[in-house]
This record gives sequence, structure tokens and C-alpha cells, in this order.
Amino acid sequence: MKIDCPLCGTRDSREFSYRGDATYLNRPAADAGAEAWDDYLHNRDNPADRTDDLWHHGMGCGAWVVVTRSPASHEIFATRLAKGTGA
Amino acid sequence: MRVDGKGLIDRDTCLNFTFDGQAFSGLKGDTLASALLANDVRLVGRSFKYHRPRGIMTAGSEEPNALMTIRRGDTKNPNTRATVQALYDGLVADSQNAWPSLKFDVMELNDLAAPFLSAGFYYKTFMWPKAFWEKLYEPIIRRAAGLGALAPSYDGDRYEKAFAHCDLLIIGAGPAGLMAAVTAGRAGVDVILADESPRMGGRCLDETVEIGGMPSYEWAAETLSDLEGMANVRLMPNTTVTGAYDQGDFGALTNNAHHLADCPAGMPMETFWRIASKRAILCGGALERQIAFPSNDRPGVMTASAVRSYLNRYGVSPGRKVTVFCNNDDAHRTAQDLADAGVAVAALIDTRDDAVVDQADFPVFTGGRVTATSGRLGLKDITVEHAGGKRVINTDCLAVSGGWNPSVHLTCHMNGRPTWDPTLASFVPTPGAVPGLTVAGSAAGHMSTAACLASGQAEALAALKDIGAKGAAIDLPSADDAPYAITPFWDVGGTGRAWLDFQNDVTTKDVRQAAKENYRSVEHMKRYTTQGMATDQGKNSNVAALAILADATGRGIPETGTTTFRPPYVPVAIAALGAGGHGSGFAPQRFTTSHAATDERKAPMIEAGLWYRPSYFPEKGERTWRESCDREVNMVRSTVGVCDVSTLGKIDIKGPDAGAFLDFVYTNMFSTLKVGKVRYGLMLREDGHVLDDGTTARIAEDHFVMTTTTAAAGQVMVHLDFVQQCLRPELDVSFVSTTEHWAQFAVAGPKSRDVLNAVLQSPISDETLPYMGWCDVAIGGVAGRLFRISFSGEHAYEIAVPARFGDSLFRVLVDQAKAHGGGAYGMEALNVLRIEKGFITHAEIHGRTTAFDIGMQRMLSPKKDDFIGKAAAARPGLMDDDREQLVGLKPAGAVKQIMPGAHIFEPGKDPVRVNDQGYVTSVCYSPTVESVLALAFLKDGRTRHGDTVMAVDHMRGVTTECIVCDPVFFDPQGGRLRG
Amino acid sequence: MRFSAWNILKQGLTGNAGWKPHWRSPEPKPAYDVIIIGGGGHGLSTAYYLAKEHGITNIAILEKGYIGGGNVGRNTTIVRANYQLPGNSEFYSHSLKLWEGMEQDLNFNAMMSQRGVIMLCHSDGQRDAFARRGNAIVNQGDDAELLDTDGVRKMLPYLDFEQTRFPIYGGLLHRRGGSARHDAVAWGYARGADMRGVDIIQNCEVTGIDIENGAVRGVQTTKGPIRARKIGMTVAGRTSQVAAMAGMRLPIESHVLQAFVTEGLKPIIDTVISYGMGHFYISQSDKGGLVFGGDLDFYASYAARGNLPMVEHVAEAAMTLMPVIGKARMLRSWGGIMDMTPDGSPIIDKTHVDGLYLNGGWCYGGFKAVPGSGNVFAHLMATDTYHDAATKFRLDRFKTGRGLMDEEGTGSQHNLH
Amino acid sequence: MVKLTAKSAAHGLLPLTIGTVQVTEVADLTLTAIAPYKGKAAQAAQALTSAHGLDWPQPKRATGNGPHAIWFGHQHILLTGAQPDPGLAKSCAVTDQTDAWVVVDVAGQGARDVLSRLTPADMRDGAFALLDTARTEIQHMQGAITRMDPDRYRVMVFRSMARTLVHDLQTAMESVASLSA
Repeated sequence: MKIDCPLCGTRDSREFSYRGDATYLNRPAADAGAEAWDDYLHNRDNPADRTDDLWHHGMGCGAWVVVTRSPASHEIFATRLAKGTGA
Repeated sequence: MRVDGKGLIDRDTCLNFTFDGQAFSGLKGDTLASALLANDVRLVGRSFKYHRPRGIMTAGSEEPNALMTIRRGDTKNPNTRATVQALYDGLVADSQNAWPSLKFDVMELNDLAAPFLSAGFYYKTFMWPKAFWEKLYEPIIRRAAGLGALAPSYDGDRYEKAFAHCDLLIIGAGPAGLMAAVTAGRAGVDVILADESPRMGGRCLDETVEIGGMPSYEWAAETLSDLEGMANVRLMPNTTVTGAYDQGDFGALTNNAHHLADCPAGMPMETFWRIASKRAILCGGALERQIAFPSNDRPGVMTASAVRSYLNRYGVSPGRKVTVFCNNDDAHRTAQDLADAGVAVAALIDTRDDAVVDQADFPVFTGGRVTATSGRLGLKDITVEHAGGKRVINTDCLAVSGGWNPSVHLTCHMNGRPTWDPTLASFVPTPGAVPGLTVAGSAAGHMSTAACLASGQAEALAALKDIGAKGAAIDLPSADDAPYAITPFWDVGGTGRAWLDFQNDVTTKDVRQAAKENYRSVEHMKRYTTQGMATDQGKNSNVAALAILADATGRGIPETGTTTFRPPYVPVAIAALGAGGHGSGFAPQRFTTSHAATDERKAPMIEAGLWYRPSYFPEKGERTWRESCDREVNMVRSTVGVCDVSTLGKIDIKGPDAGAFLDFVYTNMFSTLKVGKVRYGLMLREDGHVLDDGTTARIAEDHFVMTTTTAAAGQVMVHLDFVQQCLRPELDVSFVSTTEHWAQFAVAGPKSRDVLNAVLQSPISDETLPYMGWCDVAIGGVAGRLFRISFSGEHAYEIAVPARFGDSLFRVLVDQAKAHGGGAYGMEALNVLRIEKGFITHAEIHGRTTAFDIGMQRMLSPKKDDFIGKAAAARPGLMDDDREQLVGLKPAGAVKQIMPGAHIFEPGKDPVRVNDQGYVTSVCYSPTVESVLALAFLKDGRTRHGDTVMAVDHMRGVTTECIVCDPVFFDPQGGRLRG
Repeated sequence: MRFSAWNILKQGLTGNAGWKPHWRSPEPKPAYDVIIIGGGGHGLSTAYYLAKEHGITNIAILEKGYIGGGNVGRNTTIVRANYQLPGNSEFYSHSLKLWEGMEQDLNFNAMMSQRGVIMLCHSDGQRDAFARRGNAIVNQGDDAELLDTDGVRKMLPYLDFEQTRFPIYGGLLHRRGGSARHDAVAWGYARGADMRGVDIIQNCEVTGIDIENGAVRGVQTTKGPIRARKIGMTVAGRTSQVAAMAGMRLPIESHVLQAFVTEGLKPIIDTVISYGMGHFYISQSDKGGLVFGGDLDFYASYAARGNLPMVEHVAEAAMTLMPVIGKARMLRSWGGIMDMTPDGSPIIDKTHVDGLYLNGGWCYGGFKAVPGSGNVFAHLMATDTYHDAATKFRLDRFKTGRGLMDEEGTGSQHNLH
Repeated sequence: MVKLTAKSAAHGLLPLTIGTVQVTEVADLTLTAIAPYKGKAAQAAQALTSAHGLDWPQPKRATGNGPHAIWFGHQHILLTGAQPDPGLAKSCAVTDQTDAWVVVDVAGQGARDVLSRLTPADMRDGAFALLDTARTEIQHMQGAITRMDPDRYRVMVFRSMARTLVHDLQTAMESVASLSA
């Protein structure tokens, strides 16, 4: 599997680690309440067709990358740096 | 038998080999299979279930029958297909799965019991009495199972893995692949052309057709010589593409040395490639299938194309009197080629009434059926029924063709299903099934040579366009363009058993029975009968089995569907997939700078994650680790000890917002820390549980150095990267790991300052460096840092210098410590020292621990609006009173040992789950307290100090009466730290 | 038709012509008492136990493909009860006991073979953790033994004790663990359920769940609407999608777990071996194939196929632990879709909709759970009370933080397992 | 006075020549991680140029000859072979990394074939030109590869893994030598 790191170019997926849904970018305030935090930490749409998720180019440049891809086909539609972009 | 005037082999080089101990000879260019056939060896193996005699069926990697063990002893290689094993001088081959001999195999008795061993029989029996399955039935089944045997020990053969990159990967170097490669090669893109065979050319080498006015093998040779001249084309013979993966990745296996009598030093037997391509074209050809007829499994029954391969490529006829049985025109060539080569053709039998055979000087039966065969260990006679009647034909080889199956396998590796093509009576690749992979040649259902060449070029041009390169069509060489005429014919029928899967012994009856028992789904049928689950993964039999199932269930073949082809296309050795893993290669080894000096002191090393650290430093006269450990503990408590702590993670954090950043990742405050000071910090995961702990020093207003535990160093770095980039990108902070830049040593004990002052350029004092402070220092002109921190509870320091001086500084410190009555200490003593003080490690913060559990709830700073884990740590379940809390335990009864991992119960309660009160995490013998000490988690433990509990270890049969106490066993006031 | 040696003999002598379907293929009725969505191991066993233990037989199992086509047909066939945390402990213990009587109960040989499961440890810390686990297993009433290096060497002499990267300190042996013929489990339960009147309806995909006034009324399917007052969801990797039909958003991500098998070889590995320093476990099937298990591919996926890096990792682990199997050849690799929860443990619970029940989040523990899961889920669906062995698999545990079952200690958050 | 002696990261392990490929340690190479603070990228680039005569490297590139500035990840560059100018600290986080890495040059015909056994990065001429650099996986290790000459690659992994790197290179070199013989 190949992932386009926005900085390094196309790289083997084995250089990346995975963190899950890009919803992790939208961290609620500490006092947002149990529901909001439960949603943030646990509940997921878990879609098959298209998802944004977070990958860390840990064996490479260290950037966190938002990858838009299909969990069903593994097709990758787009990648961007997570830094400062929001989900 | 060898046929004069035929074959692409070197008739001048004779190679000797043995099969089952019998000596034979073959020729250079032979495979083991062709050499055996040249020697008229027909019986080469036994089937799996009934142990029926088996002969060579194919000439390729799809071979289901001729599986052999090559070499003997430690280097033996079981389950090798004789059809792809190149012959070398001295080759030793042995048959498998037969005892006492291939000719007389007692397990052949199974065949007599076949009526009771029909599809799925084992699901219906072996259940009575209950205990007999594991004690009797299964052991017998297991002994009989399996094909070859592994050598009992590892032989040291090398294997390797490598990566390759290209613009266009072409899989298969037959007519289509060669044409595609030339077209793409001329366009200048990077091409990899991979082919299974040591000699490229594919069917060009097996057929008597002409391409461009010359024999096809000559055209192939010319084309290959063209390709060899192109710097942008990489030819990979002996290389099977094994799997198609995401985004143009392919796995491929190169055989480097299996064809060599002796593998040169350093050479890997095989290379497993990970090929990254922009585009790929599958030109893998097609595989011929059998027709089911009674007793169709005898040695001598082969595919018609394999007979041509042996004749035309290897100069061998698999029989002296060959019969052809087919349902298509293509197979007629087998009869013609044999006749042309002077081999007797007993008959050509075509199932089609309207088959036309020109210029045949052998008997032809149209509308014919083979309805019986005879010959126990090899084919002797067949019975043919046709319009004219029934006759027995004496023949020792039956070349069968039920048509061709395009090699769609790779196109199915990403769950795609092939498409039924009724004209070809075959499945063909579904376009787009693997993104970026297109198909040319007979793999795409183009059955004539001309069509193969044309499609190879067309697909190459299309691929070039996708890549963004400019390709040009070149004139296609002339070649035969005869249409492929076939009328589907699957099963002769009749009462005898007709085999589909030759290795697993699945017959048409089994498939029909499965359907009857409602295993109608093709997956059910497969799994119930084991059809297609043998080492050929159904390459030879799946389509026919489907056709039978379709017939039995009254459905068409397309509605019946297919099972899924999965990687790898051919089996791949674990040694190849796992190359590099043997011995220490599985994970990098990390060595501290004091490793050599530690080794010199004969300290046993233990793994700490990827690192190697010393257990203890034995002194003369010490016989057990405990003696050394006790001495080292006493040494630190009474004088001074030195320990390499470089493996702790160190992260250099800089920037105007560094303080704010630390406030966010730690539960406690760091922005208030004064320059020159060090503070202990607790880090949570966002789920509210403890991630790690450690100290952080403030170097300057905008500069901190964080330390992490050894175990969590990498995890913390990733975590910080996440927080900085994803959660708090507005903070102006940057950090880099400096773990490896600094060698760092703990100097601990009442005389630690004396030792340091003996090596530092400027001495330190309590005033210049108080507890939890740090300062710059210099040692022999080398700048370093000195931290006054302690993991032992003693007056202690950690001194850091650039790593190139680590070896030197460690020696200097140990010498100085010795001069002060101390020395080096290892992990065992370090562990005792920390348990005595109740300091936690990952034995306690094991991932399920909360700050509440370890009594650090007050470190969740209420002054801060937010920090990682704050919200989740506030969940009620993470601070319920009845959670297990950190306590100390000391033996209070006759038993003085506490076992780590013991569970805790109230006295008098049964040690069962419902009474479980907690568990022991860390245990040591403390020479300081002169008792065994344990850290443990106990329900509501903080209120239970002074209680008596039982620590029960079923594993080692130790039950200890313990008294619960504070986890800090020694110097609870901490006076020694400041000493 | 009851399976017996007599019947095999009789059929064998009469050309095997008399075998009957193991289950029927009925058309769906308009209404049932209970609908089970998902004809995998869990769904089939749920229906079986509803019929057998609770007398509810008017049941439809709706399967979008063929029964047993999901994870019950694509796992590594390991059965064990060596968990350590409350919740998991009692459940897997219960399940293992059902395994032990299953074949007689079902009159179907699933080839359950208690050849032992051994987890290797490679450091003092890991051994202490295994001791803790072993004690928890014994406290539960199951079996565990802590072996030292020599004990492991005696059982598994072919491991590399000299050169391997992470030395073998010992192992935790669970003798009652083992393996079973995975497909047969599904078929056995299907046949058992069918014999008790359950309708198994294949190629019938549920496309909607009908809810009125907060209670289920039935489902929409590709074979038309079907009514029922009780509906159980047992759809593994598709749990999020099916639950979404009832408006639920679950703490589940779907990931692929890879496995592979080698060509058949003469017996070498008699037990199930699990490596402690990498994601790798192995056993040998009755046919002689070495069955390898690995870990998740570490990214959300519905593709039911794997990628190379995890296969390579597993093979590399095999080569450092037992290079003697180097010449075995991988024949087939595949993947199953795992419904991963944040803490790595399952959910068996009621939902916010009356009559709608959830059984999912099995992560990589689903196969060994098949009998137990169906048994306790049937109990929940029939009685609306939690079975004693399954009181802790609550859907709300993530929100409250109570009773998290993070066996690996890697965190109760997605993608940490 | 105490005197400390320095030991290089690959002390006693290198040089190594097998077939046509040589591996040598580049010892005593000063390495400095430089990361510009927020909004200071231009200032940092200017400081690098005026102090060291080096252009600020773009992602995947190195600049200079003699001292080099190598792009080293999402927030850092690595200055090699020069003591960093103190003025850089005004606009950047400047961190000494000299001892954090083992630096080796893999050179000679076949050097790329050797590396292709260790890294998934694409090092074909068209993808990896002179002074191209990649932070990449090197046989399970975090590393960096920079193409210094057509047939010379500078390879870095963390210092503690020097022995593993040399072992892995040696195995690959033996393989390449035997297969190209």
C-alpha cells in the first residue's frame, strides 16, 4: 500500500502508523461533557465507502497526515498534512 | 522417453540425479519432471486422502501431483514441484507421503474404504466415544496428513527480501509479455519484465508455431536480446509475481539458487521482492484443464499442453503411445506435434461430433468419450466410447484438454471476481478488478498467437498513456490467428469415480453429494469437500468443479460463482517472507555506549525493549545474581553506585510556548517551573489512563528537556508529535529526540557528590545544585549536564555527556566510585532500590492504571483548564473507590516469599475470581529492609494499610500471608534525597 | 438424519445416495418471533440456543451471503479461555465449557482438539504478567501452568533457544485450549438450529430496521419485509452499518485481521504457540498446514484481504522463533473484518430500541466465543436479563469508564490494540 | 584532570568492502537539528545563508557541498559538517545532534542495489537525484538517506543501532556481490 506523504511524496505504508478517524482532530473542550467526550473518544461512523483518517509518517518525516480513502477498496483519494487543517 | 531432434536443451551436458535413491541422468535444460519422464518414470507421488498413485500432470508451477523433497538432511526442501525444479548434477529427489515405498503404500487401504470416506465424512463420525477423538482418531488422522516433512533443524540457508520500483511491471514473458515489454521499453519508461521460468518466452518455447516468419522460440530470443540492450528494462527471469496489493504493489519471488548444486557463499536461495509499479500488465497466459472421466487420475494422464511442452521444449515424450482426449481444436496440436516428431499417437478423441481434424495419420474419434482406464501404477489402457461403438486402446499417456482457463488469479487478489465468457467456456479477468492492472494475451482470453501479440502491444500503449509516456505502435510480427474452437465438456459421467482435485482426492461424486446435502454455495462446496484447497489452490480443477456444481444445482456457471483466489499465486517459503528475521535480525538491537565496558566486567545483559542493559556486575566469589544484587543495593545505600540510564527517552523541547505545551501533555504544571529546576511529571493518554512518567528539566525560559521511561520513549514521541501537529498547532514549540545524543549515567548514594566532584572541572555543592535542580558541567573539557534527581531514594545525580564520550565517562565514573567504596550497578539492583522506595515502573503503570490507582490523583492539576486525559480521567469509573489501589505488601507469616503475579484474597476466603481483591505487580528481596517487599494493587487499598491479606500464586503453589502497608518501604520522609 | 457410524456404513454401501440436506433453504415467512441478522457463528449459535434452551423456535436467520461466510470461516481456529480480566474471564470460561460438549450436543464433529495453547514470555516483566494472568485463569476455574525455559524446551524443542532475538523465559500453558474445524462449527449450529425449526435464509440482505414508538417491528430485506418483535444483530465487521439502520452510532471500528496457511506438512507443531514479542501465533491443522495468525493491518478496512507488511512481520517473527519452519511455504493468505471496540472486548447488550439487541465488537476473540456468545445472547434475548457469564459486556462502559476490559493494557481508545 | 576520549558510533565496525560496494563511517561530522519558530522561516533561511552560505533545503532535498543542509523532517533541517552559527538560535530551535546518529557512506557500483534490500524508498535516478534526501525506513529502523554522488549514498540511523545497520548492510552487500558475480 502506498500513501502520498504531502512532504515526502509517495511512500510505502509500512513507514506509517495509524491513529484512526480524523475526528481526533476535533478535540472537545475539557468541560464539553460526557456525551461529547464519549463521541470523540469512542463512537464512530465507521463508514465503508469513504473516510478521513490519521496516519503518522513515523518512519519518515514525522508528519501527521490526513488520508481520505475508501476502507472498502483501499483507494486513496487525497492526503494532506494534519497540522492546522482541522477535520 | 527422449525424442531425437526436439527440445531446447543442451544434449551435450549430462546431469546425474537420483529419485527415491535410484540413479538417473538427464540433460542440461531439463526440469526434474522432464528428466523423470525422459527416463520413463511415471509414478512420482501419492494423493492426499486415498494415497492413489500419481504421475506428472503439468509442466508448470500449477502441478498438483509431482511434489517431491529435494535434498536430504537439514537442507531438504519438501513439497517442491518437480515441474519447476531445474535439474542440476547431483540432485537428490525423494517422493513424499508414501510408506514403506512409493510403489507399495500401505495407506492405499484408504482407497478401499473410499465409499465410507465421501465428502464431509469426518464431520459425521469420530464422535463416539467422546474421548476417542483426541486420543485415537485425531492422532491417526494427523499422522496420515501432510505431504512432505520439514527437516528437524534449521539449515542456515539464506533468504532475502528487497524492494524494486518501476513504471510498468509486466508479468509473464510469453508472446504478449514480450510484445508489451518491447513496446514499453522503446518508449523509455522503467519496465520490469518478470517470468516464472529460468528461460523467458512462455509458450513460445513450448509450441511449434512461427512468429515473424521464424520459430517462435527464435523470435522470443531475438526479442529478449533487444530488451537486454535497453537500460530502462529490467529482466527478472526465475521470478514469479505472487500477489497484487494496493496502489500498484506486487509481491514477487525470485529463485536464485535452487537450480545450483552448491549455493555460493552469501547468495540467498530466494529473493522476495516488493515491487512498486505505476502500472502493471498481466501476461500470465492460461492453464489447461482436465475433463472428468472414470479413473482419470492414473499416472500418464496429463494435460495436452504439458505433453507439447515436454516434447517441444525438453525433447521428451511422456509416453511411447500417446492418446489425446479433448473438446477443442487447440489440443489437436499435441497429436500433430507428436506425430511429426515420430511419436506414436494411439488416437485423437474429441468429444465434439463436428470436430474436424486435417491430415491425421492416426485414428480420430469424434464424439468420443473416455469411459474407463486401467493400470494400477501407470496408465495401460483406456476405453473409448463413440458413435461407432466402444473399444479399448492400449496407451501409456493420455493428453487431456478440457479447454483453457485464463490465469485470472492476480486480478482476483483484491477480492475481484472474474467474468464468465461463454465463448471460451472460461472465466476471464474483470476489467478494473485490480486498479492499475490490465491483462493481455491468453490471460485476457486472446487465444491465438497473433491476438496475444496484438493485445500485448495494445495494453502496453494504454499503460504508457496512463503513465504519461509516449508510446508508438510497432509492426506486429506475423503469427497464427486460428480461432479457438471449443464446446464445453466437463464430465463423461458413468459410475466410476472421476477426479477433479487430484491431490485432495475430490471427485465429481463428492461435489454432487455436497450439493445434495445443501452445500450449494460454491464456498460451502469447497470447504465441505476440500475441492481446490490443495497446493495448486484449484488452478487445475476449480472451473470443472464449478461446472459440476452448477449442473447438480440446476444453475448456470455464472450464477454459481467462484471461490476467491488469494495470494500468493505460488506458495512462498516462510524463510523468504520472513527473510532477515532469523536470529537477532527480527528487531534492531540497541547498545548503550557503556556496552563494551559492561561486557568487560562480565555483566549478563538482558533485553529491555530493543536495548541491552546489564543485569548485575558480578564480583569475585559471588555465586548467584542475588548475592551481586544485594551487594549492589547495599553499595548504593552506603557509598555510591553508577548505572547507565541512557536508554531513558530524552526529548529536547524549545520555543516560546514550550511551557504551555508541557502543561498540556502533563497532568501537572510545568510553566511555573524555574529555570535550573527539575520536576516529576505524570502523563495520561487521552483515555484518562497513565501513559508514562518522568522528569523534565527547565534549561532556559523557552527550553526544557523531558525524560521518558525506556519502554515508552517511542510512544511518547509519537504522542507529542500528535499533540503538537493535530491538537495544539497554534503553540510555537518544536522538539527533537536527543535520547541518542546523550550518554547519561546515574550516580547514586551518599558518596555520589564526592565521586562527581572528583571528575567535574568545577565542584558542586548543595547550594549550587540542590535536590531537583540541574546545572551545566564540564568534565575534562567536555560540556555536559548534571541533574540532581533520584530513582533510588538516595542522594543521587544523573550526568549526561555527548554519546561519543559515554564509554570513557562510564569507565571514569566506575573507577571513581570504586575509589569511594562503590561501583557499577545493574537492572536488578535498580529494581530493588525503586521498590524499596515505592517508585513505579511499567509493571505498575501497565496501561490500565489511573492516577487515582497509584495515589497521584492530586497531580491532576485543578488549576489547568485542560490537559490530555483530563476529561476522560474524570469519568466515574476511573476513580471508583473500589478500584485497585497501589499498596505495599510484606510477608507476615511463615512463608517469607511473595510471588509476582499472585492474586490477593482476604484470609479465609477461597482463592476464586469472585473473591479477588487485587494482585502483586513487583517483588524483591530488600537487603535494606531485610524482607521481601512487594508492590500490589488492592481494592480500596489505601484504607487497608495494616490489614492482613493472602497473596495466592497457583502457578507456583505459594500462598503468603501479608500485611498491607504504604508502598514506600524505606525513608518515607525522603531525608536521604537531600542528604 | 442423525449422524452415526452406522449411517456412514449404510450410506457407503448404498453409493452415498441417501444423504439429506443438513439444513433447509426455506423462503422467509412474513413474520417470526425472533429475527437474527447475520448467519455467522454467533448468529447461528444464538438461534440454536434460543430454540434449545428457551423453546423459541419461530426464528429466522437472515444472511446476506452464505452462512458461515464471515469470520467463522476465515479465522485461525483457536479456542481458549485464558483471559484475565473480570468480564472476559467468566465469559470465555463459559464458552470453553460449551465447546467441550458441543459435538455431542450438535451431533456434528467440529474436530475440537484440546491440544493446548502456550503463550511465550521473553522477559521477567512479561513472566510476572503471565503469572498474574495464569492465576486469574485458575481463580476462574480454568487451567493454566507457568512453564520455565526448560519446561518450554521440553514441549517445543524445535524453537530457537540460542539465537532468537528475544530469549524465551518461559510460557503460560493452557491445556484445555486448542483448535477446531472452523466451518464445521457454523454448519453444526446451522444443522442443529434447522432441526429445531429455525429458518436459515441465505442471500437475504437486511436493508432496513423498522422501528415504531421506540420498539422494533421488523426488517426490510432484499426478499421483502419480515416482521418480528425481537431482533438480534450478530454481524461482526458490519455491525456499524446494521446498527446505523436503527440510528445507532457505536464504539466500533472495522479492521482487517490477517491470517495465512502453508502447504501440508508432516506433523511438527502439536500445540498452539503464541509469540510474546511480536504479533504471531501458530498451530498445525489436522491436514498438516501451518496456520499463522498475525495482527490487524492497523487501519480501518472492509476489504477482507491483507497487505504484505503484516504477513512479512509474522513470517519474520516465525523465523526468529522457529526457523525450522522456514521451508514451509505459505499457500494462502486472507483477512477477516474485525469489529474492534476501544478496549478490545465485546458488547452484548440491549439497545435504546425495545426488542433490538446488539452482539458485536468481538475484535479478534470471536471464534472461540461462538458457543458462549450465542448462549448468553439467547439468554438476553429470551429473558431480557444478563446471563451470569456476560454481565459486563455493556455498551455504556466507555462512557462511564466502569468495567473497561483492556486485556492488552494498551488503552481503551481505538487503534491502540 | 580527568580526560574523556571520544569513540565514534561505528567504532570497530567499519570500513567494509564486499564486491564493488564500500561502507565507511563518516565520523566527526557535526550535526545540528534546526527548526524555525513560528513565522520565522524567512529569517531562518536568511540566517542559514548568511552564516553558512547554504540555501534552506526544500522537502526531500539537501543543499551545499562541504557543509550540507539536509531537509530532515516535517519541522527540522539538519546542518552537517559545520558548527552552527549562534545567530540561528534567534529564529530557530537549534539542537546538537552530532552524537545521536551513526553516519555511513555506502558507495560503489551496486550501492543502490544494496540499499534496495533495506529501504522501501524509490531510489531510481528519476526519483532520487543528486542531493535528494529521504527520511525513510531502513530495515525496521528510522533513518535518512541522501544521495551524495551518483554512486554514493549517505545513510544515517540512530547511534545505538550502528551494529544492526552494519550487519544489515553486510548481509545485503554479500547478497548483491554473489548475485552479480
